[in-house]
Amino acid sequence: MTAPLATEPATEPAEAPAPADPLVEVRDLTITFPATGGADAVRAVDGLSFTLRPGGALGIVGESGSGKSTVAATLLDLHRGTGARTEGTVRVAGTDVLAAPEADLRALRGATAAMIFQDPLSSLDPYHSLGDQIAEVHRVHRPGVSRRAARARAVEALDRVGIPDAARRARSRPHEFSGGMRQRALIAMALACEPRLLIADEPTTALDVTVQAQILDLLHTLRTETGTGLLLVTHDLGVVAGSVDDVLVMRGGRAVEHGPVTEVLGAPREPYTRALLAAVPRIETARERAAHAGVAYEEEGREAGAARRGADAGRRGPAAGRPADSPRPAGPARPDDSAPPADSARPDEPVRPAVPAARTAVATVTDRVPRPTTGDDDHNGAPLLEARGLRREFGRGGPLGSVLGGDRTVAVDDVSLTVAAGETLGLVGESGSGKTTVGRMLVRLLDPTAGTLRYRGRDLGTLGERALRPLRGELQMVFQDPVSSLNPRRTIGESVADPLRAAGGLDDATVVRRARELLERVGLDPAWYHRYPHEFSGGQRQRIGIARALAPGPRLLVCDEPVSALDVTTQAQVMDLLAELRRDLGLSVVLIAHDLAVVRAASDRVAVMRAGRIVEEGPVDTVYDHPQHPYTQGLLAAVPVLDPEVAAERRAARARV
Amino acid sequence: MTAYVLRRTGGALLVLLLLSVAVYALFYVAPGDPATLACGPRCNAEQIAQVRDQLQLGEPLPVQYLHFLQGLVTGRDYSTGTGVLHCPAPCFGLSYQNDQPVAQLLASRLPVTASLAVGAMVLWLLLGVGTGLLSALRRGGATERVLTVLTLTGTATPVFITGLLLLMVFCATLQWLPFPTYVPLTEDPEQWAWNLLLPWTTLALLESAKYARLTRSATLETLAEDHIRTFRAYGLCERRIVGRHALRGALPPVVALNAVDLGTMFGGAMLTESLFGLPGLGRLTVESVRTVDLPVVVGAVLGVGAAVVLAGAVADVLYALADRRVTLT
Amino acid sequence: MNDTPSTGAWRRLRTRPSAVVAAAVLAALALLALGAPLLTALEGQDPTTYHDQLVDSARGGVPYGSFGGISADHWLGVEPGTGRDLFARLLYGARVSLLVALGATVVQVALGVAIGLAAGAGGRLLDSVLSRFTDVLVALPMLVFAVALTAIVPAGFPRPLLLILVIGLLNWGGTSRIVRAQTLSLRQRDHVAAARLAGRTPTQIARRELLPALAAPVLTYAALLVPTNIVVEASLSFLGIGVTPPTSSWGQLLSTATTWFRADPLYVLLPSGCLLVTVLACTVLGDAVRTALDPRERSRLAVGTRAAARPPKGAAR
Amino acid sequence: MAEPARTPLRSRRLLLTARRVAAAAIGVTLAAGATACGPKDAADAGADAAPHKGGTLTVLNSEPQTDFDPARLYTSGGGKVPTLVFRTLTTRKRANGAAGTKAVPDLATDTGRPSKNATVWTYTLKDGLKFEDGTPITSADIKYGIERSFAAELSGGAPYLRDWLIGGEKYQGPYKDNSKDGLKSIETPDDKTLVFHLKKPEGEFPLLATQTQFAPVPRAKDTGTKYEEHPVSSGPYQVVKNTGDGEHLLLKRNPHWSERTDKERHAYPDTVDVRSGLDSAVINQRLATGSGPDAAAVTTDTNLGPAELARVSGDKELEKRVGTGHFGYTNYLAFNPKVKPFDKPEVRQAIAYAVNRRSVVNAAGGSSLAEPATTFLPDQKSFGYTGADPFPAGRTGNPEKARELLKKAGYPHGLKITLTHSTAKNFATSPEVATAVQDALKKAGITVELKGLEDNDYKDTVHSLKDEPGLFIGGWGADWPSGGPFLAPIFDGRQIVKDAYNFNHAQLDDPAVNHEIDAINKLTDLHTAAARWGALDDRIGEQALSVPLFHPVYKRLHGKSIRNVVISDWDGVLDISQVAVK
Repeated sequence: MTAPLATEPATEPAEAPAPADPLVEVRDLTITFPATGGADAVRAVDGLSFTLRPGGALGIVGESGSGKSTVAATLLDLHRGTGARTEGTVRVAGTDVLAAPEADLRALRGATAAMIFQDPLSSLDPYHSLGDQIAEVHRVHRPGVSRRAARARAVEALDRVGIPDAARRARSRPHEFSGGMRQRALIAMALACEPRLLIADEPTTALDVTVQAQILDLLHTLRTETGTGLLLVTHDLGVVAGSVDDVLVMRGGRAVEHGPVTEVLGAPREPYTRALLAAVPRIETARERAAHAGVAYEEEGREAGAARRGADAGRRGPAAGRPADSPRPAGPARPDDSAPPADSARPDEPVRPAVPAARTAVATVTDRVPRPTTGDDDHNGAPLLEARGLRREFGRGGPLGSVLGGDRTVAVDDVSLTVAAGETLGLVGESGSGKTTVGRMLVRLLDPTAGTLRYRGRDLGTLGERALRPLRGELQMVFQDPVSSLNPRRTIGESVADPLRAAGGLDDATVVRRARELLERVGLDPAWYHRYPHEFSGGQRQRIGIARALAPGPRLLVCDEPVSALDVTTQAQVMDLLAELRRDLGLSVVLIAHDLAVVRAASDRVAVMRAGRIVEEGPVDTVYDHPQHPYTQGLLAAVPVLDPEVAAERRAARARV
Repeated sequence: MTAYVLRRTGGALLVLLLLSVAVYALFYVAPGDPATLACGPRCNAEQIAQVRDQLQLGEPLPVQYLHFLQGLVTGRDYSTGTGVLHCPAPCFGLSYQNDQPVAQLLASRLPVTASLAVGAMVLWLLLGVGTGLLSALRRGGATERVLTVLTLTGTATPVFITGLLLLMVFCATLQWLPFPTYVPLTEDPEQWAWNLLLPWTTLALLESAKYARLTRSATLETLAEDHIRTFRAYGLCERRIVGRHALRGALPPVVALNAVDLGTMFGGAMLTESLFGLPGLGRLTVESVRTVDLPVVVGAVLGVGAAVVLAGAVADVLYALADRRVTLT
Repeated sequence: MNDTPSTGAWRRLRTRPSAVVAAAVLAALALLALGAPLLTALEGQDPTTYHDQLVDSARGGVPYGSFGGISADHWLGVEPGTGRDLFARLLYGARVSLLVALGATVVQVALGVAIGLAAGAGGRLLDSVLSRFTDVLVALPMLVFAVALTAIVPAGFPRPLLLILVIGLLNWGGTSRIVRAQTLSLRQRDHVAAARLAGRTPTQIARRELLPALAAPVLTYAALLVPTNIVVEASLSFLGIGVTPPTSSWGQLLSTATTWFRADPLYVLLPSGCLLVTVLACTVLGDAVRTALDPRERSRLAVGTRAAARPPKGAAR
Repeated sequence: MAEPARTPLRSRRLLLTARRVAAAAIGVTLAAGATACGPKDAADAGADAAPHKGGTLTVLNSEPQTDFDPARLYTSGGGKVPTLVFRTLTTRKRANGAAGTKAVPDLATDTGRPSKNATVWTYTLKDGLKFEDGTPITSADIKYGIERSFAAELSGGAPYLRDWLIGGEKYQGPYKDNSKDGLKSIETPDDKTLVFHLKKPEGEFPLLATQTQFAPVPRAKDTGTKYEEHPVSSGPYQVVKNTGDGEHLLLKRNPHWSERTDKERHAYPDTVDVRSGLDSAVINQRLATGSGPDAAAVTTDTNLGPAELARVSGDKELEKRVGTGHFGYTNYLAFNPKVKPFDKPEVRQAIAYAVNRRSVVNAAGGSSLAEPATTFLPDQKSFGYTGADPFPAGRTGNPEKARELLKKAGYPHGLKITLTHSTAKNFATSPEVATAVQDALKKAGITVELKGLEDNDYKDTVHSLKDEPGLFIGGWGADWPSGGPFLAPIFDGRQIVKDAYNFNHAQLDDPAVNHEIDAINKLTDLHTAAARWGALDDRIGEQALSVPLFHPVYKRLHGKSIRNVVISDWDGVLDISQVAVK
């Protein structure tokens, strides 16, 4: 925790200016987005100051809405012409960015300071080849260079960032690359003109954990080899831990804490930083965490979030400053506040009495070959849900389809698993591993192409839609995207009440009362029944989604990446809510996530998926502490750690491989 | 890709089959008897019956339809009185009006319609995309408003007015252009273009507003995309961003719409063709409808149907080619 | 304080001056059309009475006097050949044209939404069948249909209604394609999945989850359909299958006016002008509605996407 | 010929080329003498200089020459371009106005020698007649030409041969009937002589012999339905090019045609270039502009519409290039007395009184394009025009008289009726005329509901005995300038046709009328015949079976350098066999 900065290779590039002349100097920066369409003006950045020395690396960390990305864009004055008001001074490599004429600014952009964006796919022109795009940028800044030379330069840059067979791949368009390769290509574009500063705005957020590690390693190597300065903007404390010298923690447009990475992460001075750190799920800790310190900051985080939504474009009027975004009302059911009784249903619980919940892991997850149920299962009776040999293909089907040529892809192949009553099964894997498809098949949102699905002894897989409908309520799902999972044109209360109304048999007053109870149960004010989804934050929407899933009284809840779209503090609260509900209601849960730490904290058993198959499964501690499959091992090794020292060790280990 | 082509072809054939059934059914309910028409107004019942036999219209409609289908596969033979006229497969039959095989008739009209359609397309693309781009760049300004009103005027004015106005101004009053007649491209390319300029313009004026609006919105949409931000962040000037990247991004929907429009245009721009005396497919179709010339109507409708369906498929393929992110299913 | 998405759109719409002007123009046109009997009574004319003495029979029936015979009695002059009052014919024509255009648009939208929704939300087989059906319809020359329909329908059948049906039944392909494309993307959304899990039937899902979200693109497209339908009506009149005489419509006026633009320019300019104003107003309003309903994705309207690869059918070529 | 023949079936065009007047064949006449329409605009262009040979004549037409087979052409269809290629036994006199209503010899040495009470007609061919390939024209070629017009494959011609020749109703043409003698009622005793045997006396046979069915067709060159692609010429020009199904014809001189044997055709231009399929408005615009080849252009099927007339009438230069002409044609309201209330003569008479002919004339294009009609027969001497007006309504109608008659008929509070018309925009049976009638009858307390039918539908309906409406707008034109073909198909009770087109709209079967028709047909003195036709028309007119509305007048524009313009009253068509471009 006390590793000195000196552990970073200190070989300063020869041409770097004297330390007295900083590469980036930001003084009293304030950015205000004007009021639009009913929204108030938003101050996204408020009196921020920092410097970055040549060749140095600074991480800016914060939750969504903290203003960190706004700062990054301001270094190239990308807000120019959008109506945003910027005050203060920003100097990059000696240029006064905010005052510079258009031509000077263009010369700065890309040549002196280059930016790497979060989503490499949308950040590249889909219609031109990568080589052309890089060459174009190069020629803009080196007007004398011939077309051919620029192209050669592009190939060189692609080669430099580790794209194999660069000469050929330079002719490919972005969509022909994988996510990681695209991000490499974007970095290659940034390198094309040998800039003195790289600005990386959430460069790895869209990537899988193993790819993330590769990209961070690449950035590190480049920085050490070329002496380029790095400004890394991220929400992930684990990412900064291994990549930068200094950290600036931002909240609500202001700097909360600023200092060397070892100090800020190792011995944070500010409560907010501490809360942030505490909220990060630790992969090394077993489940059943105690309540943590982060909760106290949730409200403020919310406020900042609202500010950001306004700031992002000032497009959505009503969100900013609405009551929904103000501190939540004190209610009896704040899940964050206390641990409710563990083994009995609450009297006001609108759902049916829970099955006794205190059970250990009993589910059996089989790998490929369906195992006959062993003694482990027997003493708990039949499993709640049992899937055998599940397979799912996409694309055109039918016998004709196979004749006409196979444009079918297999998303899930021969997956067998069981979920016992009251058990939480974690399902982890990287993007494209098929975990979401499995989840949707378990609740029959997707029909399996092959395999059997048995729920409480009934064959669920072959039931028709109509026959399935009465059973639907017992198998519910919490979705990943809190935006698309709620109908924007319906009040949240009605969304929650929808399953009750669909089931029929209840009068309107009862339906509304139960829906209000459910809202309260997930920690929302029942008075918000008549509000619309756009008035709520991501975490609140996820709570609404959970309330809706609870409404029909399910036995099994499939949670598909329930927290991946949320900030770390919110994430923790939602996970706590889920854990509490599971205990109280005796629910079985299938938790699908890419975040290994989240899964460990919440699951009894875990199954690791890769390319449509389960490669390893077992009790959660066994798998995490003693991974057997090389893929699981690699996955665990790639998870960023908060300790800069450990991060450096791991990087070294990865480099050796 | 092969599967895609096979699937689309299968679908297209089905569509065409349905189309032919629809036309036969319509023919059944539509007024006018081809035999009476061919025989002449002063024929008596007996003569009409003879002509009906001669036109092979004596049988019930479903049987006629079966013969039609058979003819598509095997061809048919017709008596000319002095000999036999063989109509090779795929035989759509003989025109009641002039006893020519329909396929031959359509083939002779196709170059005219193709000339008209392709030239008009070039013009409406130039006019529409140019206007759209300009108004996207000058959005909110006076230029945009003027351009919008101008292109919309084109849309709001029926062809029979636009065309006559153009003729009056350019051919009669100013005499800058000849009154259009169709000169085959193979005969004299210069005269071909010169003669078709007004018909092209007439159609382009009608269509360009659509393209202007499409280009404008697609360009604005592309300008809001992330990769445009990338190029701004890399110091590219605005002109280059719009010209090279935004326009390219706006192209796919334009290309897709264009393929479909072109296909429909092959169905014939009948008002334009009539006005300018161009012996194209559209006019043939309309004439045949009026004269209850069933074989020609069926042939023309199938031809147009094929063009539209083909255009739809081409639109999808072009879209996929233009926008590599889309896959064909 | 409850700000639903639609009331927000309404507020945004009202703050756009161009939208207000366009709406006012359309409202004025509607008022003129509705008030036709009153206004012509004010003028003291009616749309069908012949005024033989006002036209120069020897010169093909061109109106005496300048500007098509404008006078205190005939505010916009008289029709060549018949001497019927143009002001009255224009106003009464507006009733027919607007009614036909709006009616046809309603038919097109209703059919297009129903079929597009079924194709987009139903199974793959249903989608194939409906899409092929749409293809057939699009490929069928409108004239064949129109002639057949007008011929088999009894003469007593109200002609405007027939025109509404002909135009409406033949041109819903564009709407249906847009709706289908939108539905295909909408049904990927999780709230649709949630509704399924809640036990909602496909019909309920279509009505409750999909239909409301289709309003914006459909409304905008419909705004463009209205003027297109007026031009189509004009073309049908030109082909002799428009309204029954002595009824007038803008299309009927335009089609008879065609050859007169040299001898009596006003005769052509009046209906053309009305048509143009309507087209402009509809387009501007359509744009405004689009932006208001979808402020963030201002140009994502189907007209600008692949979904709209089928524009309103150009019967008017 | 009859009204449908004005739009010969095989070249029927669409409504959409609106201004093309339905009467596609109608020409401009420089009417002479007796007729009401004076020869105002005599052929000035031709007067300033004598016509010379040479040059290219351009013909701008709306109707393509889809039918170019002499068997398929209906009567007046042959008077236009085909007259340059087909010679017939007799032909019409190529002279302006009324002088052009006579038949004169063409291939034959005279107009025919009648015998046996005009039931046998004998013709002798001139010497030195040759086809375009140099083979001599024989009487067998003419007989074969007539015979093949009976073939179902080549249908389309007029019914007279079938009705007049003995055995005509049974004969099915040379393709089906392989007997050695063919149609026995046509004898060819030698290569020069033809003898026709008729069922009954037909004094107008020489007029019938002008039709293209009487053109020679060499049996060896007959290709059946494909013959029209290149018909073998007996006239001054031969077909060099025929593309687009008759849309573009190029005619060059026929070297084997001899001016000596042909007094009627001048054939001044070396080449005739026929471009058709044009919009009528465009044709007129081109003729008016007259740039390039259009200066030497004429049209044989398009006349000026009202709007064009309005423009031309202000322009002195253009006015000089406009010809005016008449063709025997009448537009009328037709009653079907089998349908109530038209069974009551008073109702029919009331309508006849109520009609405002000034409105109707305006609707038909104004007084320059239509003249009010009070007789069924056209207002020309050759038809026997009398100028009678049995129900004098004045220029604008007599609604009072009409009300009076209605009261008498038992409709004191007015009447509601339906008027059927075509939706084709032809200024004849079209909506405009119908509306004018509607407006006029309103004043007499008669509410008219219009029933516009698509043109095919209209024809099928009004010509069907079964479906014929009580009141419709009709029109009738002359197959040749005589009262016979004008009155007989309409009022001869034996010509009521079942199961095919019927033109006797009133279904009149009056023995006296039938007898008088037979009696006049016997006359070979056509002057006497004309007077009797006129008297018969007056007699029928008094029954108010139809209300004559107007006779169309035709204004036709020609190019600047056109000379020797001749327009006869026979068909009103600008005669392209007379035109010179130099």
